Amino acid sequence: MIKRSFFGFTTPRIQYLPMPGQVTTPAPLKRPDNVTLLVPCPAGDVDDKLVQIGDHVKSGQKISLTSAPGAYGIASLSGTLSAIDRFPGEAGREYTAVTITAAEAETLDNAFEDRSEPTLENAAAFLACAPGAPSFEPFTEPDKPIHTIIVNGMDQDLLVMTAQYTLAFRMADIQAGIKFLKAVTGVENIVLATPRDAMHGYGEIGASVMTMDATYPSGLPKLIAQKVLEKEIPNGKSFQDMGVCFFTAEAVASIGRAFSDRQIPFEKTITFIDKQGNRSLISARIGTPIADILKEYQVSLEEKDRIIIGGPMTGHSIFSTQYPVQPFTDAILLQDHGDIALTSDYPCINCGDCVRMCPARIQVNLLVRFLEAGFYEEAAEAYDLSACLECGICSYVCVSKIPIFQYIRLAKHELGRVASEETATEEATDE
Amino acid sequence: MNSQKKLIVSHAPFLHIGSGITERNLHIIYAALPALLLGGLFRFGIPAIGVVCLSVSTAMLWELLMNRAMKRPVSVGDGNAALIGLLLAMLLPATAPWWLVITGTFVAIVIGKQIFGGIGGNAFNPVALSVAILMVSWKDYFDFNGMLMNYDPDFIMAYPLATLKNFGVSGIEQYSISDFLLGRQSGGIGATFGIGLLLGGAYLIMRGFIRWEISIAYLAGVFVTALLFNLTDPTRYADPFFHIFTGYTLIGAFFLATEDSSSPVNFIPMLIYGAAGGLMTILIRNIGAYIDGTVLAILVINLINPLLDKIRPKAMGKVV
Amino acid sequence: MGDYILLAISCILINNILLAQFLGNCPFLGTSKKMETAVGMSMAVVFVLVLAGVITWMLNTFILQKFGLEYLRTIAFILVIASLVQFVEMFLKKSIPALYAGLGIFLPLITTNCAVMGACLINVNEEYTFMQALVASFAYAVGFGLALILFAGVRERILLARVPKPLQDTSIALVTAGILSLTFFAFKGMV
Amino acid sequence: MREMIKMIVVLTVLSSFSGGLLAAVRNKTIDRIEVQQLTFVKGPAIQAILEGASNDPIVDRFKLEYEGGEASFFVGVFNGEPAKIAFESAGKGFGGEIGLMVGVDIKADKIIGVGVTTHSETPGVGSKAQTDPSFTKQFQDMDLMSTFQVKTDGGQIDIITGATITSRGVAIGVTQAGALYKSLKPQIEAKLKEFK
Amino acid sequence: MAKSIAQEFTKGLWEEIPPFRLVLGLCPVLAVTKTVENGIGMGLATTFVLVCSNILVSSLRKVIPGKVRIACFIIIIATFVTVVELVMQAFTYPLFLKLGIFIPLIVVNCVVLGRSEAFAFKNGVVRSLADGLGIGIGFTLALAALGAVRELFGNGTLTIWETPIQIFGPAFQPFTFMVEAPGAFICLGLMLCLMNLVSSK
Ligand SMILES: Cc1cc2nc3c(=O)[nH]c(=O)nc-3n(C[C@H](O)[C@H](O)[C@H](O)COP(=O)(O)O)c2cc1C
Ligand SMILES: Cc1cc2nc3c(=O)[nH]c(=O)nc-3n(C[C@H](O)[C@H](O)[C@H](O)COP(=O)(O)O)c2cc1C
Ligand SMILES: Cc1cc2nc3c(=O)[nH]c(=O)nc-3n(C[C@H](O)[C@H](O)[C@H](O)COP(=O)(O)O)c2cc1C
Ligand SMILES: Cc1cc2nc3c(=O)[nH]c(=O)nc-3n(C[C@H](O)[C@H](O)[C@H](O)CO)c2cc1C
Ligand code: SF4
Ligand code: SF4
Ligand code: SF4
Ligand code: SF4
Ligand code: FES
Repeated sequence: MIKRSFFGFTTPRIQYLPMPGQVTTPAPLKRPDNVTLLVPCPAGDVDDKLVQIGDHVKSGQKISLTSAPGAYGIASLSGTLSAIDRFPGEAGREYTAVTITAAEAETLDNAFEDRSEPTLENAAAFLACAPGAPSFEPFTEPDKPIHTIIVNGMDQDLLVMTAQYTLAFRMADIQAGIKFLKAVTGVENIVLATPRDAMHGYGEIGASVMTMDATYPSGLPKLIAQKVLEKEIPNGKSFQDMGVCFFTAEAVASIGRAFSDRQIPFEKTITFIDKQGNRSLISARIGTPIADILKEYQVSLEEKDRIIIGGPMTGHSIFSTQYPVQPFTDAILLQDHGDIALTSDYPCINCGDCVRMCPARIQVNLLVRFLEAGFYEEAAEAYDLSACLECGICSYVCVSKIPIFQYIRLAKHELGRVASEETATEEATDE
Repeated sequence: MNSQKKLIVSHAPFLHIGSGITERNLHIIYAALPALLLGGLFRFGIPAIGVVCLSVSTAMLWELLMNRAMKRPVSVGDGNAALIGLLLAMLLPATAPWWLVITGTFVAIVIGKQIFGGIGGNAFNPVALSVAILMVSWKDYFDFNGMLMNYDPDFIMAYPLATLKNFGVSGIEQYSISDFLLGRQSGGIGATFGIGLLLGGAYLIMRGFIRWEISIAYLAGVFVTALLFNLTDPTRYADPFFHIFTGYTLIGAFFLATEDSSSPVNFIPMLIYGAAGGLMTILIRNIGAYIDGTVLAILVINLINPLLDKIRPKAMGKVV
Repeated sequence: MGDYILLAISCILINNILLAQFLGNCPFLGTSKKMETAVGMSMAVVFVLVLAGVITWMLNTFILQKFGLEYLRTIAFILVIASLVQFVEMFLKKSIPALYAGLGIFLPLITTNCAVMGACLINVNEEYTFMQALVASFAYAVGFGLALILFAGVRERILLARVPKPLQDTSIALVTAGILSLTFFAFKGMV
Repeated sequence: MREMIKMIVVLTVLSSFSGGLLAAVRNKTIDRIEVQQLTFVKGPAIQAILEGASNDPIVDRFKLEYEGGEASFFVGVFNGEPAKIAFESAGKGFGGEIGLMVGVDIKADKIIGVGVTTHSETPGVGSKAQTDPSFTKQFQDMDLMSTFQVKTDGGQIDIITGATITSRGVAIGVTQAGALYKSLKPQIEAKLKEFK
Repeated sequence: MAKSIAQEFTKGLWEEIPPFRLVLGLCPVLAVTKTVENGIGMGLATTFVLVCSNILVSSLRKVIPGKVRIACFIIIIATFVTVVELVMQAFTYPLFLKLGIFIPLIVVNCVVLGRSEAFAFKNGVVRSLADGLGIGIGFTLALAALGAVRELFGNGTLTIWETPIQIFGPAFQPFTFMVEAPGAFICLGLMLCLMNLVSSK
């Protein structure tokens, strides 16, 4: 990728790569033998009156695991429920994995047809697992009203082109989506954030267009929100607190498609990057095991290779090829064991490269010393841990190859855990 | 969820820009070579080669011994010990006796670097620290006039700064800046060849291995302070160019003040840091007790570095 | 005036009470781990040292010397300093509680601080005039504060470095103090 | 109240004990301390100046009062005669007072030697007045009654490089010694007669 | 809890040896250890004050009211310090000159005040004597050791009593840094490290 240039006195600019010209439509993957839906609720809570192994489901059918409003998945395959398992997700989150084994024939569910009035209730009840994972939760908090919706046409990470594709080829869906979003949420101020070089006539789309720099990390939501709001978001404030809310371009396109076709979409557009760095777009059913994609593309994995969900700067690597495609899986990146960037045990030598590059103006050289020593509170108080955008640039440039980004995520995670424990004990003592 | 092949699970980012500590140290060593080879070894001959070899080898040896003693991974291979040994040798006279060199590398590696936790932990530049300690103990070796007996060159071999200190400005009229630039002066093994040091410095700045703000601010500090002194009394205080091209000024600006771990990384602190170093250097030379103030001046700015670090830009979204 | 400035510079930088005269090392090492305590201690020392320097000078000149009691100097000085600190503590507690909150815990430490007693003895040994004693006391205290604050800055850095186990804390602090003291050699000969 | 009284009593008793002990020790040591001070502070200079004396000049000393002070004179016996004396003077130097010991031959009023006893001059610069004999040697065999000035001030004394103020201080100190000597000469001679 | 008298004595020689274990009384340690002789002299003077004040404080501990105990300690200590001052002036004047103001400063040496407060005020006379003697001798040993290292490298000699003994021969150019102020700090720091190493084994 971008290696250090010969002339080192200027800071390197990390550019988002534009989509190659020959890409037009994502290649559809053949129908999988089984899919696994990850539903955000602990496996212990599953209500077996609602769902049981052996149940038959149709494609597009809503599978509720409990009576709670969010605990559902949308079947992306017609067949039989063959397993309901605990699934430990990232950052300690608990999921339930619902596996569907394919039946011979593909039948479509029509429950959504009756509920396809564009209302907030319908959208929240059926679309949360659509490709792009639109979330309608922010609109349910009356004391923190949303006044601006940002449609994110920027890919979150380098090499990814899912959003670029959506902008370039699914503009009609986006346009419809924007129309339905207004109806669903009642918010009139909608901003579409696009890369600078994607600036060609969109015509009247019902949203204002904001062009972003094509330099990483300008596509991170916080930077987009700041540009839209024309001010910095104070640390500790959420987007919700600031009255903004994000939808990815693909999520908006899904909303548009769902309400116009009266059918919930379940084909996810994925940027697939192979070990040689060739990028292609695929369209796969949500829940498809990654193994199926590898098989179709005839990828052979070696010992110690890496599969990364998301892009190279912010993605998560996974330990199993059975991991399914999720509604927010924009990219799958394969990395050869030979290309893996090693981290090291060296201390920070204070070269300052990270400080020069950090978009959040954090003194990373000092911060990292506190994180290494495990002084998370000091790091947060004195060295602006909370300002971090989690872009990963500091780790990317670090001369000592310190896993700074990992330290940062760990520290935030720990601080969050401590804080929630504290509130829990406080509540307990209050009662 | 079993998999046949063992995949690597690690953390983002999954790319790296490709820089590294070993590479960095090697490039600094390359940058030092013109001044060392053409200015030092060529001019001062076999004894200088001896000092350099002894210094580099013993520095690496101390590093290895300390790695072993502290039961840490062996870090000799990263080149930092070699670099420290090399820079130390460049500041020593060619006539330095073997025990002076060994004591010097001991102080630099063990006291200056390893007991602070190795690379990156030192709050003071190990080379400057070592030379300062040697200078306090064995002053005579650092007025470089002890070398007079061993060489018979076609230029003036008396150490310019010592001449300035002892005889004032009238004593230094015999010297010319072009001689200094060509390395036709007395001084540390690698500190005499002005053009070589400028080339090395330019290389380091261009490649981004040092932060140019520090070097430039340091040289500007030297220049302005020397000029002010010179303007108040030209018969007592030498002109700024003399100060820039003699003694340790250039090697200090490019190779000592810029040492990573003991210098600031933000723009304004770097300027203050460099300028304060230049100011102290000239103060010591003009009104202080020592002949050349560079190494002590660098220790002084190392000392204020933690305070300078408190001057920093407001982080994004910081609430005050 | 110029003489006083030279005296002050010399007492702050060249004859720095901590780094060159070796006085007040226990609080130097004890209160330098954190910048906050270092600043608190520095202020407390400035406060007490100036008062003590002036009072002991007067005690020495107007009483001890007059009556040929110089041999009682040690006992007289320590009693004066101890009562002074008590008095200052009480006074601050009553009238400037905000300042007391900041300096309070440092005041008792100062009673048994060589820097205060030492500076008073130096004033007398050097046979300073009243003004000289005043300037020198203040300058010594400023020098103490300067060294302490610089030291605290460096120590906060070192705290996070991978210092080997047996060297941690006091041991590495002493080595650092040595380098600090070497650094002050830079000012030699400037006055 | 009882406690208060007890506190006062204890403190008073302790203080009196302390005062008593110290006074006793002080009385026992006072003479020895003076001898020790003379021996170690001024002794080296006196010994150097009165070298070859057959007595111990520190033991054979006397004091004379003059306007505004008191001075000690150390007697050196040569060939059975108390022919030479050494006494103190002082000049203002760079770092403070420079204590001087001036030796004089009574008969000729000639300086036999000058030595620096105490000083706080810069080491390596002004301190040469004490450590480098070639400076103080200049005074030897000069007439003590004359005025001494450094060459910078138009006088006869070569300065120590870089230490004009120190040199000037010594010259003034020696000049003052001459003045003192002049004013006390009669008494000195009387004392020396007694000494025999 | 109950230590024998001998243990009270020996604890000062290693377990609680100042200034290594109790990081107190650093100023004289750093200032006067240019030679072994200075170190021993300072150590003995401190020991004298320590022993005398310990004895007096412990014998008066029932009489001294708690409120004014610090004042009483200070009077007692200051008295003995003055005694040492006078005696040293009378008998070992050159040493007194070298130790300078650090003799009167024994009065603020926390080791001394600390022992009065922490030990003598709570223990009997014999125990306090053993404690004072042990701590004092430990302190003397530490000062002598530091003095020896600094003098050996910094001057190439060892001075036990008045005349320096040449160790390295005349060709040796001494490492004078060691007898300068910074050398004192660094040397003490490294000795402390050594001490930590030994006792962690
Ligand atoms: C505080 C103090 C320190 C002393 N230090 C030493 C010492 O370092 N070495 C020594 O041999 N004697 C030392 N002594 C012992 C006395 O100096 C001894 O009694 C004295 O030297 C004998 O007196 P004279 O030699 O002047 O006749 C010390 C005594 C005191 C009170
Ligand atoms: C740890 C250690 C340190 C030494 N330090 C010195 C030293 O500082 N100076 C010295 O002259 N010799 C030192 N020596 C070496 C021996 O004393 C040597 O026999 C002596 O110096 C003779 O050397 P020369 O004849 O070349 O002077 C040291 C030896 C060891 C083992
Ligand atoms: C580790 C070590 C350190 C030494 N340090 C010194 C020193 O600091 N000063 C010195 O004069 N000799 C030192 N030497 C002493 C040399 O062995 C020897 O005395 C010196 O080379 C004599 O040579 P010269 O007469 O040419 O000075 C040291 C020796 C060793 C082994
Ligand atoms: C110009 C320059 C000069 C350096 N000088 C020193 C030095 O004097 N001492 C030292 O320990 N490291 C020195 N370093 C090494 C530096 O602090 C750091 O350890 C390495 O860059 C790590 O790769 C220097 C580095 C640079 C860029
Ligand atoms: S990256 Fe951090 S937050 Fe994410 S799973 Fe790992 S430790 Fe948890
Ligand atoms: S990940 Fe690193 S570079 Fe990015 S904002 Fe956070 S600290 Fe700065
Ligand atoms: S890039 Fe790495 S080594 Fe350089 S200052 Fe940042 S954390 Fe330290
Ligand atoms: S109480 Fe004060 S003088 Fe005593 S050791 Fe502690 S800081 Fe030092
Ligand atoms: S001995 Fe503790 S401050 Fe001096």
